[in-house]
Order: sequence, then structure tokens, then C-alpha cells
Amino acid sequence: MTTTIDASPAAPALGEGPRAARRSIDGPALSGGLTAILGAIGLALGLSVIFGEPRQLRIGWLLPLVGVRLDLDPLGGVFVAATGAVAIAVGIYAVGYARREHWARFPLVTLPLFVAGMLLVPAAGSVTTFLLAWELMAATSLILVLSEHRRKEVRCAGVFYAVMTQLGFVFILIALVVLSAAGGGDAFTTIEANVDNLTQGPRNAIFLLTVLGFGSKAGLLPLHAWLPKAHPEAPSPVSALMSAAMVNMGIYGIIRIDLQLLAPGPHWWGLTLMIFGAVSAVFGVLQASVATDLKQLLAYSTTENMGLITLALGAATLLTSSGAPTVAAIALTAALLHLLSHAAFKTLGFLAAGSVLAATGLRDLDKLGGLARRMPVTTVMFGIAALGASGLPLGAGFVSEWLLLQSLIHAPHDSITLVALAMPLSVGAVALTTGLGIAAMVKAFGVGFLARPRSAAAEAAREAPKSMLAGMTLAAAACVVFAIAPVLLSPTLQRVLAVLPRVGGDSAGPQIETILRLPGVAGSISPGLLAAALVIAILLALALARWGRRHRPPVAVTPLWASGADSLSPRMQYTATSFAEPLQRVFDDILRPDTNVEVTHFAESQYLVERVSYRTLMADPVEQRFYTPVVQAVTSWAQLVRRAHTGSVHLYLAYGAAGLLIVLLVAR
Amino acid sequence: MSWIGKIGRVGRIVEPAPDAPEAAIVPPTGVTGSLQLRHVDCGSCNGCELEITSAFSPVYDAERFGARLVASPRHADALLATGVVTHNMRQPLLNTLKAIPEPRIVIAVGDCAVNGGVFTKGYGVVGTVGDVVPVDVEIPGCPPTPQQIITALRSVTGR
Amino acid sequence: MSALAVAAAALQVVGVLAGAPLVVGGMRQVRARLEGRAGGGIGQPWRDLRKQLRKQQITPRGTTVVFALAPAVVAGSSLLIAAIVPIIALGSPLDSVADLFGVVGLLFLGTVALTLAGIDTGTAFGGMGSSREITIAALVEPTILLAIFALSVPGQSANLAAIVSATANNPEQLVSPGSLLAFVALAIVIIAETGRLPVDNPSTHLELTMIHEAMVLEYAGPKLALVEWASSMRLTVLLALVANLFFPWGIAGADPSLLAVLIGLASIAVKVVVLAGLLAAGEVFIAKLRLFRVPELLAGSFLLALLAVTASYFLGTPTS
Amino acid sequence: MNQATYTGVLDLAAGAFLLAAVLIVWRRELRAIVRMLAAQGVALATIPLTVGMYQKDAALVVVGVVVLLLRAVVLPLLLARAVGTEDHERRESTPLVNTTASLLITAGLTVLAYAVTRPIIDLDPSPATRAVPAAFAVILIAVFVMVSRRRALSQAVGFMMLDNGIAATAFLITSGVPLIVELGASLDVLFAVLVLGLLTGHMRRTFGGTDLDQLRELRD
Repeated sequence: MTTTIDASPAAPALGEGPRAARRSIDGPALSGGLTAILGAIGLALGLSVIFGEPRQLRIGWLLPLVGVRLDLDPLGGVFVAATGAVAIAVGIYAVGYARREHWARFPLVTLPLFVAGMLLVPAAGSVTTFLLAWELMAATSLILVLSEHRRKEVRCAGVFYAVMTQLGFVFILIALVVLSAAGGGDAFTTIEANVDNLTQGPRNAIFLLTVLGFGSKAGLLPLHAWLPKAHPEAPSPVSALMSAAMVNMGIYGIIRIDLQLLAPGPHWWGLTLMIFGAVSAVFGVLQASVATDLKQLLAYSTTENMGLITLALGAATLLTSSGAPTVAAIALTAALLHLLSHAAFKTLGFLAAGSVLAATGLRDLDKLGGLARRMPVTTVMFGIAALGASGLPLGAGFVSEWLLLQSLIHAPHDSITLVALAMPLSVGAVALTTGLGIAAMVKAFGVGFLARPRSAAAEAAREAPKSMLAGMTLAAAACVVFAIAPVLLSPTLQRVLAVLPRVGGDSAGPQIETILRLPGVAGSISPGLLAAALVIAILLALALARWGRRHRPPVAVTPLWASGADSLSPRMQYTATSFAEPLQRVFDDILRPDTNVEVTHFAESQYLVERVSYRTLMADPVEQRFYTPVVQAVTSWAQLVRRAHTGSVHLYLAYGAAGLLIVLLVAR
Repeated sequence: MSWIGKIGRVGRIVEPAPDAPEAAIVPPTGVTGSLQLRHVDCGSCNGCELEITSAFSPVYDAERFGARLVASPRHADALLATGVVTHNMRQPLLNTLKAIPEPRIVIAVGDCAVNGGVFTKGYGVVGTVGDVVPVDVEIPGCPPTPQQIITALRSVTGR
Repeated sequence: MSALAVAAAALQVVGVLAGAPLVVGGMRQVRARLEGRAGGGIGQPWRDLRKQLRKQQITPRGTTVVFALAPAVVAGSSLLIAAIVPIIALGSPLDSVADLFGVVGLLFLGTVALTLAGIDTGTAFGGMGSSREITIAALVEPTILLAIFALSVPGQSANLAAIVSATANNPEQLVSPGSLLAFVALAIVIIAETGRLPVDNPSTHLELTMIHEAMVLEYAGPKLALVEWASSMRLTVLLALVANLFFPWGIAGADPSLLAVLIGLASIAVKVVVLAGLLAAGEVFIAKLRLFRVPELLAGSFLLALLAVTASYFLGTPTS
Repeated sequence: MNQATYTGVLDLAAGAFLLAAVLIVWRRELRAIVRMLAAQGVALATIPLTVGMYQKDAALVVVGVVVLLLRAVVLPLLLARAVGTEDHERRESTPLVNTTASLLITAGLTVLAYAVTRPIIDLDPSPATRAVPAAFAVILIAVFVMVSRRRALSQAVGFMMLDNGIAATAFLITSGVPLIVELGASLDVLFAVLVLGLLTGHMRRTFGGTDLDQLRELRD
């Protein structure tokens, strides 16, 4: 029964795509529509699995020896559903975007394929299928990143992305192979059945490898460096898909392998996850708060949010292993909820940034501004996204971060010193992350959309076409739901938690109703009522401001106060760089910005300054310290190899033959 | 903490307030005892500035009558203009007045502001403050004493 | 919850509305007296407010709805906090709607609104003030959350009523190092968050040294009145919150009698007056810090908050 | 005194002890630092006094009085004299680690102290032992101060903090050390401070300042 539904994602994409491009009558509409349809199917399927019974599908002929094997359980279902939801919004948006940007046929074809790949990853029921879907996802995303390959930065980012993602794939490959070898089977179910007779050594190895491999896909430090390069350079709908859906796959891998199959591990597992998460969160948000490229800022904020999610997962693991399943359930809920809400507001953010990019051709916040009057809808959309990303009340990210904090402060501290020390520090990390996140988002929204335009391009901005607005509206609606009515998601979360018994999922999770209460610990909040009360309070304040208006002269519209001068030029405004300058100075030791100021004096007198040029370069410090040496080593080694390349075909054939012989001898 | 002792020894150094003068104008907003001032130096010799400063010093303490100097004309009710209006300060003076929300009043401080004083017909001089903007209250004197300034302010604040 | 509890919550809001300007006036008066001046009197802020409310409203050209709404958002968030926080009575009907984290979130919502308004004006000073304000806010957040953590350890909850009643039930934990350190840390961050000395000088006329003032330079008339009112309400609510978190005596219970409510009103008035007087008196002795020395201050308070948490973990709770 | 007040006073003393150390890291004016050191001495002396009164142990009370005199009065006075008269000597102008960083490091050290002393507490969780982490944290902070400060006097302060921390740990764990041992230790400190005073005097005469980095010039 499920065959028809379940096989559909990949098949039509392969069929329809090229034909659409060939006929090239409105390829964008076809490609976008297809993406949206795939998304809808994924969403429906995911929900049906979450609330119905798990679905299986075997296609023996598609793959030798093992065949393709798809098992969809609530855990996979929620990821499929999230990916699908993102894909719907992005698909609708992509119609207008691809028209405006005149996409070539190749990305048009690849977009649905990419979505199909992402939908297959969580549905994979066996190691082989998983790896296959993973590679499909990685390859298609790489193609999409390279779709504007005429620009040099894009090519550079593409190479970087290719190397990193394959590196991560190697880790995952080894880990899963070890797992299936030890688990005595290819299917996850078989592995789960006899995972318990797995000794600690391989467990630890698998844990570390998966954390590294999946972490690189989720953009965790230190393997994050591809993310702030690739996400901004990709076309915006693709950035949205990658940043809101693809990174989730890394988290999915960690949950599936480490939390569902291997957990509960020793204490240091949870601690490792927490450290990875905290470092990634703080580092990502720090980079975001000094970034001046709108899309790069959003990409760094993705690293930040993935870090928070990982931190929550680590907390769940640590709490379970230290015997506090109830609190662990809260942490786990926080992780899942934050993952979903991040998908919502990050989609919206990248789509809004995309329509700014399409309207002005600008990503540089220092040149933007004044869009609130020119692109009102887009401005509102980005505002909703920024509010969600900053984790303030009325924002999509608030409830999940609140849950995370609750789980951290209610950890049992008289049991294990490790817990008692880890929790305060991670509260500090989370708090610093939220604080800097607020700063970053205020900068992005305020400098980018408010005030007056800082360049002619921003001056001439026009509102985005209907389909783009429609796509954004969907994502915005999701954000609003997360912000004020998370109660709608509580059944989903309950069902998903139920399949993660090893990390406290089976104990009673938080009851998300109109008033969100936590079992076991006294703590409650109600985002919906809070929003309502705030609106009432604001109306009350406005009413207060009407007091004594009988005596008032009529409202006047006057020019800005220019300290006595006649007018202010837009260049007098604060830019993103100057806005972030205090933060940059505070965190100088970590950010290590490369700034230099050149003052040219007049020839007549050194007291008269002719020109001052200030240049600051924000390079990713981790990249500089950690990657550059590696890259250099690899290049030098490649130089050695290069000697062997003489260009003679015979020699190459000889190499091949020699290699074959060696293989035969070894394999004998 | 030798300062505490200092504070104790000094005590209150503010001079006793003479009884309130008759109101020069009705308080514009109908609220007495609150007057925010934005000071503009239109080309003064800074004598008046010194006296204004000391009018707000602990000795004379104009704040006890509800007068306060503010940073932005948007926050102000009155323009405190000193000195003759020079060519360069004419437009800024007008801009500042425009930036003050209605109802607003203009107080000209010192002989220069009132009648040009010693700078009348100087080559860089446009004229008195009254020539540029409508003046409501005039404080003569070169420079006026803090007591005079405070009396004038009180006649505006009505306190 | 009884009707009287609701009435008490309403009384809190009204009391903060009416009392906040008086608190500021009182602080100015204390400062004036210590400087040897006579001062404008406690009612001066009220006079200024009434006058500003009768003045013309000005919309600077080029500003958007953000600029127009920000004062209402700041004031509204402060009012909501006043309704949630246990000031007079414990059983606020909104107590389960937001805990201490929620209150901090509302606080930052107000800050962000004003910051965006500062950017929205598009003047150099507005941007400068916003940039500084947001920097300080970002550094304040860790301390404030850690302090909440330390406070929530004894009561095993971050709900305000729970914390306050836990303190009221066994007051000896007040002299524990944990809560003392938390008090100092919270005091520092509240000073930073409400823009008092030594972080910001509320009575400066020099734009280059401004933080809060620089953001509101463009506001005039009723909107300015709302901004001033809101900032005084913020200060008052936070003082009241600290007062009740650490000295919860006299606060009415969850289901109060009329007498209890009156006692609560009187006691909180006394506490806030005392705290405000101390704050004002302290401000006479200190000068404003350089902006880039402020992080030192906040790092120090962060350290204190961390010590508070660890201390209340290891000292406060008997290890058993 | 009863159990509750005993615990309360002991915890407060430990907290003040730690707080004084933190403030010594925080402040830069040498005079303020010396004042903090005196306060720390008071807090230190409180511990044996409290324990002595609680356990009705006269010797401990005597030790407490001696400690009070020596650490809260004599040594700070000596240091204050050594602070010197020139203006540029009054501040720890440029510590090797900036204040923000050193405060965060202090936080880390404190947490570390709590972590490593957890076993000691679990041995017998009495009010006294539960205050040990604070004392141990002071030891670590003192070492950090000695590492990160330039002025010879800050180094002296660090050294005395170190000794305070050791003494506090001794009092808390063994609930009192023999009088003679305590006196011996204190005398060592006394001599050390005198020597440091001489050294700073010599340095000031030789280099015109007590910036220890200038000692590099003495190499070979």
C-alpha cells in the first residue's frame, strides 16, 4: 500500500526534471512546483508516520546484495515532515526567484533531486540506504552551491564544501561500517536488536566518529568552516534548504546512532556533546554578531543554533546517565523543538535575505538600509525571523531556549560533581549565546532594513513578486505557531520522545498546553497568554500616551535633528561594522580582527589630515589556525605526487596495472 | 570615605530663594514648574555662558524651580539664546527653533542677544536674536547675573 | 485565586505607574541634597511628564512605525512585568504565565525595541546609542541568567512566587554566601540594565558620553513622556523585584486579606524607597566608567554570579 | 553557639574569604588591594575563632587572635608602608593578563577548586569541610595573581594570599592546627614580607620602579 506513496519522491524528480528543462516553457514553475509537491508528500508522510504506525518499503532490485530498505518511524517522520515543510515554502518561493535570477536548467533539475535526497535520509532503514541517500543529498547540494559558478568565491566555496562534506562522509562511513559489522546486520532494526552485546571500545569509536562526521554536516566546530562559505554563496532558496533542512540531517544522525542505538553511554559522551555544542554556539554567534554579510550572518547563526541543539542533546545524555530521566526528557524536548523552530525561522530568514538580494543585488549590510519603506512585506518577514532567532518572547526560538535553560538549572547537582560543574557553565554559555544573538539580529534587522538607504541599489529596491512573498508567508505562519502556540506540536513531540527510551524519552515529558508545565520540577510559562498580555499592555501604554492630547498642537513632520546643520547625509548613519565595533573590541582576543588605519597628512602640515582609510578584515580564526596548516600540508604532499604525473598514457596504465596486482596480492 | 565627612561639613550651600516674581507669560502648556531649556550660543563672548552655568550650580540651583538644560531641542520647551547672531549661526538658530516641539518660547540672554550690545553692526553680525526669531523673554545685562537669569526663568516656569 | 489577588495585581500596575516618577524624583532629590543643592522636589518628574504629554508630537522625516511604536513597547513590557512580578502579593494571576526567565525576556524585548528605534532614526547619535546599549545588554544577559540560576537553587524553581516564598519560609539562607553573591551580581546588572552610574550617566548633556539618552534624542512630546515614564517604571519594577527576592518580608500571601495587601503595599514602598535612596547616594561617589571598562565590571559580576551558583550548590545545600 | 549559627558564620567567613580574593584580582589600586588583604585576614581569623568557640577549644581561639593580629593588622601595615610614595607606584598599571580575562580565569579556577575538593567533602561532609573549596580556590587564585602581576608588591600580596589559603584549608580540614605550627608559618610570612620590602626598596633605587620585568636586565 505504501509502495506507491513511498517510492514517489525519487522517481518523478528523475523523470520530470529534465523534460521540464528541455521544453523550457517556464522551467522555474515546474521545478519549484515539483519541489513543493515533494515537500507536501514528505510532510503528509511524516505526519502519517508520527501519528500512524511505522511504514516499511523494500526495493530489492534497486541495489545489489542488500537492496534499498526504507523504514520510517516517528523519529525519522519528524525529520521528513520538517524537511517537507521547508521544501514547500522554498519550492513556492523558488518559482519567482528562479525567474528573477534566470536560473540555468541544471539547478532547476537538481533542486527537486536535492529535496528528494533529504527526504530519503531520515527514511533510510539500513546502513547502505542511508549512505546512498546521504551521498545523493551531498552531491545534489554541491551542484546547487555551484550553480552560480562564474563567480570566483562560489567556486572556492564549492571546493571547500566538497572536501569537507566528503571528509565528514568518510567518518560516517567508517562509523556505520563498524556499527553494522558489530551489530551483525545492515538494517538498523537488526543492529538495534543486538547492539547490547557491543563492547565499549567500538561504542566509543563509533560515537566519536559519528559526532565528527555528522557534526561536520551540522556545522559544528571545528568542522564548520564550509558552512559560512557555502550557505551564503548558494542561491537563496538553496541556502534556505541547506540551512534549515540539510544541517538537521547531521543532528538526525547523532540522535539516531548515538542517542537511539548506543545510548546511554558513559558520562563523557554527554559531556563531549555539550562541549562541542557550547563551543559551536558561542563561536557561531560571536562571528554572526560581527558579520556584515547578511547571508553569512544567517549562516553563522545556523552554526549557533545547531550548537544549542547539540548542547541540549548532550545535556539529555548526561542527565540520563546520571539518573535524571525526567529532566533529560525536558532537554530532549528542547532539542527537538528548537530544531523545528530553527527550521522555520531560518527558512524565513534566508528567503527574506534572498528577496533583498534579488531586489538590490546586495548582501553587504553596510550598503543596505531603508528597505522598510521600499519592501514592507519582506521587512516584516525578516523581522519575524530575526525575532525568532534572537530567542526573545514572542519569537519562535523562545520556548525551546526556555526549556533548555529549565533542564539545565533543574539538573540534580548533589549526585555527580561533573553535572554540578557542567550545568552552570553551560547556562553561562547559553546565556552569552542568547545575548550576542540578540545583538546580531538587531544589527541585521536594524541596519539592513531600517533607517535610510546607504547605497543607490538599496534606494532603488522593489518589493518581491507574489510567489516569493507566498513562500515567505508560509514560513512566517510556522514561526508564529512556534512563537505563541507550541501546544499544537506537543502530540508530535510526545510520539517522537516515545521512540527514544534510552535518553529518558519514555519518562513523562513536559506537558505543552496553553500553560507549559514541567513535570517533576516547578516551572511554567505560557507563550500564548504572554503574547496576549503584552499586546494588552502595549495598548494600555498607547492609551496612557493619549492623556492630555486636548492641549496638544497637531502632529508635525519635521526633518531629523542634525545638531543645527540643515540635513544629515545617509553616510552619517551607523553601519553594520560600526554597530558591531564595541562587541568586536570586547572580544578582540577571540576574534583577532586584522585592522589597519592609514592616515595621509597634507604635504604642507602634518597636523592637517587629508585622508583616513580604515580597513578591518574578519577572518574566521579557527579557519586560520586549524585549516590553513592542513591545507598547506596537503598541497605540499600533492606536489610530491605530481612528480609521478608525466603525462604519458602508458605510464598511467602501468600504474593501474601495478595497483591491480598489489590489490590482488593483498586480497589473496 | 573622607567624602562623606566633606558632605556633612559642607551641608546645603544653596542660597535661599527670594519669593517668586510675577509671571512674564502664562506657562505655554498650562503646567507650571517645568521648563526644559536648549541653549544655543549664536556668537556670544561666553560671558553669558559662564553666568548660565553658575545659575545651574549648587549655589543658585535653578533646578529647584523646575528649569533644566537638555541635550536635544526635541526635549526642550524653550530656546536659551545668547550673543549676537552671526552669519554662520543664523541658520542653525532657525533649525534649532524648528526642532523644538510647540508650544515653544525663546529667551534671549544678555545685552548682545537683546540689542546687539558692543557687537552691533559688526561685519559678521546678522543682528540680534529678535531679528532672526521671535523673542518672548529678554534678560538684559552684560552679562546678566545668575540671580537675574533665575528670576527670568521663574517668571516663565511660574514657580 | 481570589478576587483580591487580582485586585492586588492591578494595584501593583497602578502603583508602579504612579510611583515610578516619584522614585526617580526622590533619587534626584537625594543626589541634590548630597551635592548641597535644594533640588526640584520629588514631584518634578511628574510635572515634566504632564507637560510633555501636553506638547506637540513630532514625527521625524524618514522614520518608520518601529520608531513610533517603540516607546509603547518599552512601557508595555514594563507594565506587564509589574503585573507578573510579586510586588505586593504572591498570587499574581499571571504568575504561571512567565517565570523569571520570561521576565528577563520581556526586559530585553523592551531594550531591543528602543535600540531599533535608535537605529531607525538614522542619526549618528541614535546608532551610537543603540550600538552601545546592545553591547551592554549582550554582556548583561549571562550574568542575569546565572543570578537567576543561583536564586532558583533553594526554591528548586525559577517561578517568582516559588523563589520569594522559599526565601520567606527560611530566611537564614539569606546570609549564605550564595545569595549574598547573587545579590551583588544582580545589583550590578540591574544598574547596567537601567542605565545608572557607573555604566551610563542618566543626566548627561554630552551626546558622546550617552548610551540610553542618545537613543531617544529624536523623541518629543508624548512619545518622550512615554519613554521617560517607561524607563522609570523599569527601574522601579526591578528595584521592587530585588527587594522582594532578597527581603520578602511583609509581602502578602497567595490568597491575601485586605489588610495583608495594604501591609504589602506599605512594606514594598518602604523597601523601594530605601533601595533607591542607597542607589542614589552611592551614585554621588562614583563617576561614569569608560565604555570599554564596562565589560570588566560585567565580567566581575558574571564571576560573582558563577560563584553564587557554585556556592549555593556546594555550601547552601547539604551534600547528602 | 548552636549548629545553625555556626554553619552560617563559617559559610559567611568562607564566602568573604573568597570574595576578598576575587576583589584583589579585580582592583588595580595597590592600596585597595592591601585593604582587601586585611579584610581577608579578618575572614581567615574568623574561621579558627568560630571553630574554637564551637568546640570549646581555647588553643584555637588563641591561634585565631594571633592570626587576626598578624594577618589583619601587622602584615597589611607593613605592605601599606611598602606601597611607596610615588604616584606611578600606586596602581598595578598593566597586569600581564587584562582584568576581564583574569576575572574569567578566576571563575575557572574556582570551579576547578570545587571540582577537585569534592572528594574531601565527601569524606566527612561537615560544615567545616564544605567550606574547604573556597579556601582551596583562594590558593589557586593566589598562584594566578603571582603569575600574572608585574609589581613586586602585588606578588607579595599573592604570596600572602597563598599562605592565607593554606592556613584556611588547614583550619577547615583538621579543625585547627597546633599553635606552634601556625606561629611558625606566620613568622615565615613575616620574614618574607620584610625581605620583599627590602627587595622593592632596592629595586626602586636601582630601576626607579618595581616592575619585575625589569629584573630581566639582571640576567648574565
